[in-house]
Amino acid sequence: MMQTTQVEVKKKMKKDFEPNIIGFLCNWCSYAGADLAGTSRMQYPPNLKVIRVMCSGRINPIFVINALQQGADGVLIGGCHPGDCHYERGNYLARRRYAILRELLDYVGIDPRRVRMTWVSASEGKKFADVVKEVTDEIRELGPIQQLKRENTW
Amino acid sequence: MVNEKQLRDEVKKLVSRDDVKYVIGYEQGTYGFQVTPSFAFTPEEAERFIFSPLCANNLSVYLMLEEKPPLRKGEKEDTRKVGLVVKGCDARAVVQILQEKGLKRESLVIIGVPCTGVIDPKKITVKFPHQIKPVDVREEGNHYVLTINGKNQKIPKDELLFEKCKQCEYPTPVIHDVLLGDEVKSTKKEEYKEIKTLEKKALKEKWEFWSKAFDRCIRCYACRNVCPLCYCKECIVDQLSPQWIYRSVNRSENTVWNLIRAYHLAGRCSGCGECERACPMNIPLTMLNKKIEKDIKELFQYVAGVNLEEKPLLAMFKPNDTEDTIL
Amino acid sequence: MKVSTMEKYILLKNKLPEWINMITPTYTIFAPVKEEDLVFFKPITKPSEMTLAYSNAIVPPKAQMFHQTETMFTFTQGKNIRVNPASLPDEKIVVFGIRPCDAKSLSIIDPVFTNDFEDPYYLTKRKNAILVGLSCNQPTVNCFCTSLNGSPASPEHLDILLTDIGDKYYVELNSEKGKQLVEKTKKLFTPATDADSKKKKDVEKKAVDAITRQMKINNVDAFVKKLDTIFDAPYWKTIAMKCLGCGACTYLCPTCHCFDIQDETTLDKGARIRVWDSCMRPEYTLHASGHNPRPERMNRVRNRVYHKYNYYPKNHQMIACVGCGRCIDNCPVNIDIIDVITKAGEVKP
Amino acid sequence: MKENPYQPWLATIDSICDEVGGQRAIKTFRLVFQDEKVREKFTFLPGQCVMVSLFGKGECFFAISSSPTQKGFIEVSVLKLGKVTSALHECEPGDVVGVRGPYGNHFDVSGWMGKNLVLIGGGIGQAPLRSLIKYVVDNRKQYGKLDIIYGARTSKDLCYTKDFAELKTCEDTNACLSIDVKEDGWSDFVGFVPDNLMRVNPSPKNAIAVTCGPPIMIKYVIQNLGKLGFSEDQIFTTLEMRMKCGIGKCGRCNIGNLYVCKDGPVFSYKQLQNIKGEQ
Amino acid sequence: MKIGVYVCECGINIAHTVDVEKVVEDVQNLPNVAVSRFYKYMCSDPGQALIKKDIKDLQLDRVVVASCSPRMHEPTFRRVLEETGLNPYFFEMVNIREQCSWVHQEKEKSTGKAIQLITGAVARASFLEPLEKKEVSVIPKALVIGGGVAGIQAALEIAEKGFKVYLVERSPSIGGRMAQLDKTFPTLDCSACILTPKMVDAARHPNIELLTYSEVVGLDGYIGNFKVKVKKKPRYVDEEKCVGCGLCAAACRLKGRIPNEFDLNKGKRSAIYVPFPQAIPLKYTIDPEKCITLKTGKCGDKALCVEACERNAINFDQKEEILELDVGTIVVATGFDLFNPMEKPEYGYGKYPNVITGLEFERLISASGPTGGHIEINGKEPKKVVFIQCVGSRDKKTHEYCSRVCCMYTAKQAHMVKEKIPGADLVIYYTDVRAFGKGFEEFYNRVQGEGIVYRRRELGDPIEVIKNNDKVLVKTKGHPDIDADLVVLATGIIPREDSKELSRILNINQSADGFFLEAHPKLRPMDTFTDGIFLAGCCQSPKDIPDAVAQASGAAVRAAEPLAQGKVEVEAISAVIDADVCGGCRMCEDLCAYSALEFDSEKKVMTCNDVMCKGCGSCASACPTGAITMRHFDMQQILAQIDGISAEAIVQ
Ligand SMILES: Cc1cc2nc3c(=O)[nH]c(=O)nc-3n(C[C@H](O)[C@H](O)[C@H](O)COP(=O)(O)OP(=O)(O)OC[C@H]3O[C@@H](n4cnc5c(N)ncnc54)[C@H](O)[C@@H]3O)c2cc1C
Ligand SMILES: Cc1cc2nc3c(=O)[nH]c(=O)nc-3n(C[C@H](O)[C@H](O)[C@H](O)COP(=O)(O)OP(=O)(O)OC[C@H]3O[C@@H](n4cnc5c(N)ncnc54)[C@H](O)[C@@H]3O)c2cc1C
Ligand code: SF4
Ligand code: SF4
Ligand code: SF4
Ligand code: SF4
Ligand code: SF4
Ligand code: SF4
Repeated sequence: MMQTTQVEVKKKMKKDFEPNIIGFLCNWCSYAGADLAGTSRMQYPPNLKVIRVMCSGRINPIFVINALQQGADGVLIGGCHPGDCHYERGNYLARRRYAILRELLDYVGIDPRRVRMTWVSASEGKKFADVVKEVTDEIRELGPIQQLKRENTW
Repeated sequence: MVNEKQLRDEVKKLVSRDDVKYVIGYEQGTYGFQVTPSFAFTPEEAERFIFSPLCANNLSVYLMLEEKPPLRKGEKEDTRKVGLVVKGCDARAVVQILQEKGLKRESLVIIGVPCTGVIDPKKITVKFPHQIKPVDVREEGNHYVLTINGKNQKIPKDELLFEKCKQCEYPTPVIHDVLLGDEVKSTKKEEYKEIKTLEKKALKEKWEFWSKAFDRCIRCYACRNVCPLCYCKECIVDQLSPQWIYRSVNRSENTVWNLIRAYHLAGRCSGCGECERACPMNIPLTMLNKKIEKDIKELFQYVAGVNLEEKPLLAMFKPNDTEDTIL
Repeated sequence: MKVSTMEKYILLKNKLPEWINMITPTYTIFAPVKEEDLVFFKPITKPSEMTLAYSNAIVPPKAQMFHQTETMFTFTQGKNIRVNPASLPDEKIVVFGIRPCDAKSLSIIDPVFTNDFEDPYYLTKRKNAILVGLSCNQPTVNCFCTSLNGSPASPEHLDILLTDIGDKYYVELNSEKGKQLVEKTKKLFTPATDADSKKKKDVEKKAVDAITRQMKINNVDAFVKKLDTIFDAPYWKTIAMKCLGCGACTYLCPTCHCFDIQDETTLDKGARIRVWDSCMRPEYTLHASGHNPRPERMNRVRNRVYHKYNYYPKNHQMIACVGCGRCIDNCPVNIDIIDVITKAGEVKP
Repeated sequence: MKENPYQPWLATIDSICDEVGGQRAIKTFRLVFQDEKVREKFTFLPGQCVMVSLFGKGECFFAISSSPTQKGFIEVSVLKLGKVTSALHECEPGDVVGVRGPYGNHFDVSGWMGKNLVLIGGGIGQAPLRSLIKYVVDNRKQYGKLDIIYGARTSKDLCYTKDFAELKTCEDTNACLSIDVKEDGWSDFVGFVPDNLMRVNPSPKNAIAVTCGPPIMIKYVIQNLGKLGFSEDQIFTTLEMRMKCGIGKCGRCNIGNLYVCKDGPVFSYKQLQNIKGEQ
Repeated sequence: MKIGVYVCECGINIAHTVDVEKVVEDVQNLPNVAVSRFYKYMCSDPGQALIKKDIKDLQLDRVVVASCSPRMHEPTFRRVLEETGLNPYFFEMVNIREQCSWVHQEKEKSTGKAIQLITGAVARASFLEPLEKKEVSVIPKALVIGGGVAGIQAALEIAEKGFKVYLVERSPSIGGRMAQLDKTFPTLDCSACILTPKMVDAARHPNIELLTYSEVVGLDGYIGNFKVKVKKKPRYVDEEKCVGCGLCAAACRLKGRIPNEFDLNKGKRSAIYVPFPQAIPLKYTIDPEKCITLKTGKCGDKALCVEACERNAINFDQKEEILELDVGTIVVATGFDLFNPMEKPEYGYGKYPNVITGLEFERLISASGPTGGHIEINGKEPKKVVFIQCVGSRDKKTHEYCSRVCCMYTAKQAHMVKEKIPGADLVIYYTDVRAFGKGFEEFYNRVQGEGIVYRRRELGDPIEVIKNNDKVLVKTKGHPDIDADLVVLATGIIPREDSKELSRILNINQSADGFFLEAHPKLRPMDTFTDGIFLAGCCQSPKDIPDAVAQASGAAVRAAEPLAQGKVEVEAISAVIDADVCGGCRMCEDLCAYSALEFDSEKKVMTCNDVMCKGCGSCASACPTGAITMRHFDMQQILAQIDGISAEAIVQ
């Protein structure tokens, strides 16, 4: 079992590695921004898979870590721009949590570029597409995550 | 250091009061350099109290550990105060608990000990691995004087001190009802040298360092139980649905456990170092805690456990908090 | 399985690496390895990796038979539920350098895993393991095996016992398994002389003398019975006041064998695993209804002591403590079993 | 090596009976082993338990609530409480679970032959008694008088109403139900189970009393049995403790030196009085 | 558990980049999936019918639809479930159009992504819990805080709609700032003439209960069921008996010796007083700070007012009262304060009597003011008058925003001076003249045509006023100095001093400038973040009277809506706290923007009021023990979704 995973990892290491990225987007701004990118037919890589939450404040750092454990190579957190939170302050709280989490991940040796945060408003379809492109490229560059992934060796 | 007679007298006075349930302090341990927590309900029991450079435990952990069995019909809640002997770092834990409103200020009587540093039990046992008989340890200037088998030995303080004590910024309890002895002023500044060195290393090296440490973790959770601020009724790792972290002991889960523990103490950890002291597997937990302590100081100008009025770090924000890495 | 007359040999110290190299291809060798000032039993590939100058491993070698995490079996979830038995390892192992007390602990927990229902995970590993012990020449501060009829140089629960008697090891073969292991590598061993035997006795005596901390109870059996009379003594409360319920004592105790069983899953498959558990935790006995038969720390502290010194002797005629001192070393608040038992002996019924 | 005692056999939920609704719902599941051989091999006696698995959720210990005289299936009645039991309540017929067992001791059905039986139950505690009742009814001649006393808070909380409807029509069986508070249309006793026991007033002569239910009920029932003249060794009960392995290894279900999973769950009151340990 | 998965082709919108057939085939094998189908237009009637049929025939427990954005059709499909008797929250939607087929071109990859997303949704779906839409009943009464023109307007409008209104005013009379004004720009109608009838209407309206000389000191509850604590200060005059004859004031020993705040301390009053003659209610009030009896217990040999009052209305034993009101909605109309020009010492305000503020000037020219409308300074009629605009406004050091009314009231005041002292020399220092309102530009032009000199001063250019005998010298950059008899400072509008305190009591927010914060600057300008509390007038931002009144009318409509409905629906997605798990660490307590969390000090656990909770989830992710579960977004559901999306089995 252990071996097969390693083989898999090696296989993934190849150029054609397609990172699995989880995006947590808030319902009001960034999810709407992503929808706008869609209605405007802006193209971006398909690696990001979105999980919709009501507010970026809902994103418990455990979600992020758990995503890395369960097989995400990267995580993107999207919220409303500061001051625009539908719930007034959820994004501000998320921003603090994110700052600490990112530092901590870096500190234990997990590339912090795997966990990103962005502000995308409902009108920023273009920005959303750009951010996804940027993040996907970066994580593709970093290769598959080796550290936190659950081996599930059973 | 503290005049033990004064300490005992103070405790005796307290336990004789009707509104005080008991006082928590230290007494001589069962062997070598051990000191053990002690609960004095009566003046006689207060006689056992000591304070020496070996008193490393942070007794404030007992504040939230007190078991309150459900009241029987007609029974009234015991609202008597609990007395507690605290050093500088311990007091910060108390402040933090009070700040989180875990306890009411009036439910405590705090006996503050201006602290000149305590001895790291790991360091001293390495020096005297076979010491069985309890040892008297005194502080004399920059040295500790140990009386072993009637003979005195002088050891430079630096060799025995806890690392945390060398950089302690709050040696005098920030909160107290009684202060035993004169205030100790600190000119030290936490420089986070070790942290900064590690921060600068390559990701790979950092991961190697930590994964080796976390691999040792047996998930006994001693670090959690000894921590005065880990007082959740049901820790996430004990919950079944959802399983936040799997119970399997392996690198992935261990890492997550250690990260989450540290994260849950962000802006709360008092820096007492008990977690690391309790960890049987010598995992450098302080290096995780201090990292967060440093970050929040730099990013949010936040210091835990010094201000009773402060709001929890992660429950508030400033509109101009850092945006550095946000896309 | 025990051999009636023990065979005794001498292995020169400088031959030890050779011996280990010789058995390495056939066995996975677990030996004491130092990491961060702590000693762990870890698989080694070269003799140089191990440290024999040690007192006690931090995690007892029970972990080699009773893994902290064990997959019991796997299953597929969803439409087609299937159960796939976990493959039980047939790997042969040698636990090298295990202390007599730790070896005894395995004999103590054996009945738990054999009783009524045989525990395949423990037993396969136990059966496949050869215990090559190393006498304890330098007991730690908190060693007190002699209080419990143990000895730092007893071959009793071992397949082979080595005793460092200067430039050579005095080798005692205590079982068929042990004999077989030596048999194949016979050329490294020479028969022991009476002088060697005497030397071993001296070493043993020196080690026994070095153990100064003792439980001050006159008669162990009487003490076991006495516990029945002080179950409700307020004494337990005074100890429990200090206890943090951290569980370090139980996790590291070589005779603690409690475990928890949980399911871990991903989308369509999963595993039932078992992990060490600790009776010092409130969740340990908490019922789904919220009722907890051992709600207070006092109940749990007392249960730990009673389990070892009363219940276990009642069920298996053995005290479930070998006097390794780990729980004393690692308790952050100095709850000291030697002291606890000694004082319990003084409690009036 | 023998069979792995931790590995369950697969069983299919054949049917589900809703006993009680609401927050603390109870359902009875009829389980049929998938493997024919297991179906034959699996024998048990009233009072014994099984470990039921829901793969991915975990395992739970339940008393078998059907009788050994009913062949081809076993039944367990489950009170919805925590993770596994809640998930079980979501199951539908046809779903697959794991079962291992039978575990624990049992009511001494052969030793009690010829005796009068007083069975006093409350709530989900009725599950093991149901097995016993059915067993006794199916071997009716071998036992003396049969008094069944069972109660719940309201009529909606009573389990096994179908069984009781049948039992009421049995001639030589005295089934006495009770509810705690008065309700319209309730013709049986109103009051607590221990009071109902006093009202029924069974004779201790040549009798065995078995009581299962919430601890507080057991406490008063035993008191009252004492008042009625039952001696300690005439009274039996079943105990509950948190379980993991069910086979005396994982450690947690001990009461003193006894393990509920293998030395229990059936204990005589006399036995209980002699153990030092938390119950 | 039986889950039905429905994949929409959306014509070719989805089908052209996502291989729907393959998707349906693959997800068929996922745990718990009982059926998976695709269809051309899932949202169409036949599409919906398809789902309904399956729910009935196959007894589905959960439904997953993969189509467009949930922001579009989630309600549609929820309704489908509802109509089939399934809880609408047993539905999960996957967005494979906006966030998949429209943004990717490679069919294989889009198909793969669609499968991953659906797998996540399926994994999540099995953990979905039923939710109930919650409704709370509404107490059909409203509270209006602040009796300025905005408050009066709001109160009248709500009252007109048939609901009881409590109008709480802090001062002894309603009327607010507008009552202090003389004429109003741009139409120059007399402020009192248009305001007084409204004040009378408010006082007379059967549905309005005036609570003057009162303050709101506490608020509990939530929309529909607010519990308000109002402190009614003692007037020491029985309102029932007092007819406002004023005999008492005339008799008072301190008559004419106490500066009158209403006149900005320019006029004088007695210790027993009404702020102005048209005060509503016209009831006298004793100033406790000044009254000799109240301060010393004795006023000469007898209290003259008591003596004078024929109706025995005076009662020194009156005590403060706390009233508890139950209301459904609240309008906040507490108005504004004026910038204190002492903060800018260069203007010489406070130092020289020749320098006054705009509002002081209003009193000065008011016929009911201290001088009876006669403009005089140091007893003389000023000949040279200088107006300075933007005092305290548009100034980075004080207040960055524009106060919106100063340009116009300065123009108005200049015009009034011209009217009253035709020969006067008038200079206005301005930075920009903002004449944006209806009729403003015309008015400004008219004033300019009256020979009033407008001098431009760059934003930030210093201006200094220094003494020059009994006149003052106004010095600025780029213009000659002016020797003025009178300088009028157009001081800006600032948030009331007690805004912070009030925002705390009401749990509403302040924006960075200190005014109360609206829920949305454009779309919900009268709402606050707290449901059921609305804003009107200058408490939200500087405004002129028409704007204040317009907003008040709007707020009245918003506030009356729930009252008319009789019930309000509140968010079903909310936080729930497990009391068995909550350790009472109170990490979450202050973080909720809606104060939905309250500590139960008895049980030592946090509680969440799910009527107030908006379901953001910020608290749930702060709670270290996970005691807080977010309905519909709980931990289990999200972890399962991550698991599903990332499951090895699916990732090719
Ligand atoms: C001898 C015996 C007979 C029982 N018979 C029945 C019965 O017939 N019907 C019935 O509804 N219940 C019975 N129970 C109780 C039943 O086992 C628990 O209610 C059930 O295990 C709760 O599991 P959970 O996963 O829902 O709860 P959780 O709180 O999620 O519990 C987690 C785990 O703890 C263990 N556990 C928790 N509480 C108990 C407990 N009280 N007993 C045993 N294990 C527990 C289980 O391993 C469980 O999986 C019996 C218990 C015992 C000991
Ligand atoms: C010098 C000057 C001249 C102006 N001239 C004109 C003009 O010509 N034309 C024009 O359209 N606009 C003019 N304005 C603007 C006009 O005054 C305002 O638009 C208007 O008064 C706003 O009314 P309001 O009800 O919002 O506030 P306010 O009039 O301030 O009323 C608020 C009321 O609330 C009360 N209150 C405050 N806090 C509390 C509390 N906590 N509890 C209870 N009650 C409370 C106050 O006592 C007050 O009665 C002028 C403003 C100034 C400063
Ligand atoms: S105390 Fe050490 S070994 Fe135990 S859980 Fe904490 S970090 Fe792991
Ligand atoms: S985390 Fe460690 S250092 Fe911080 S308060 Fe807890 S025990 Fe002390
Ligand atoms: S109880 Fe303590 S001394 Fe005894 S075997 Fe266990 S760890 Fe060793
Ligand atoms: S190690 Fe000490 S504190 Fe921890 S559970 Fe054991 S006895 Fe208690
Ligand atoms: S979910 Fe948001 S609105 Fe609801 S209680 Fe928590 S923080 Fe407040
Ligand atoms: S954060 Fe969690 S544990 Fe703490 S008070 Fe709030 S709900 Fe309770």
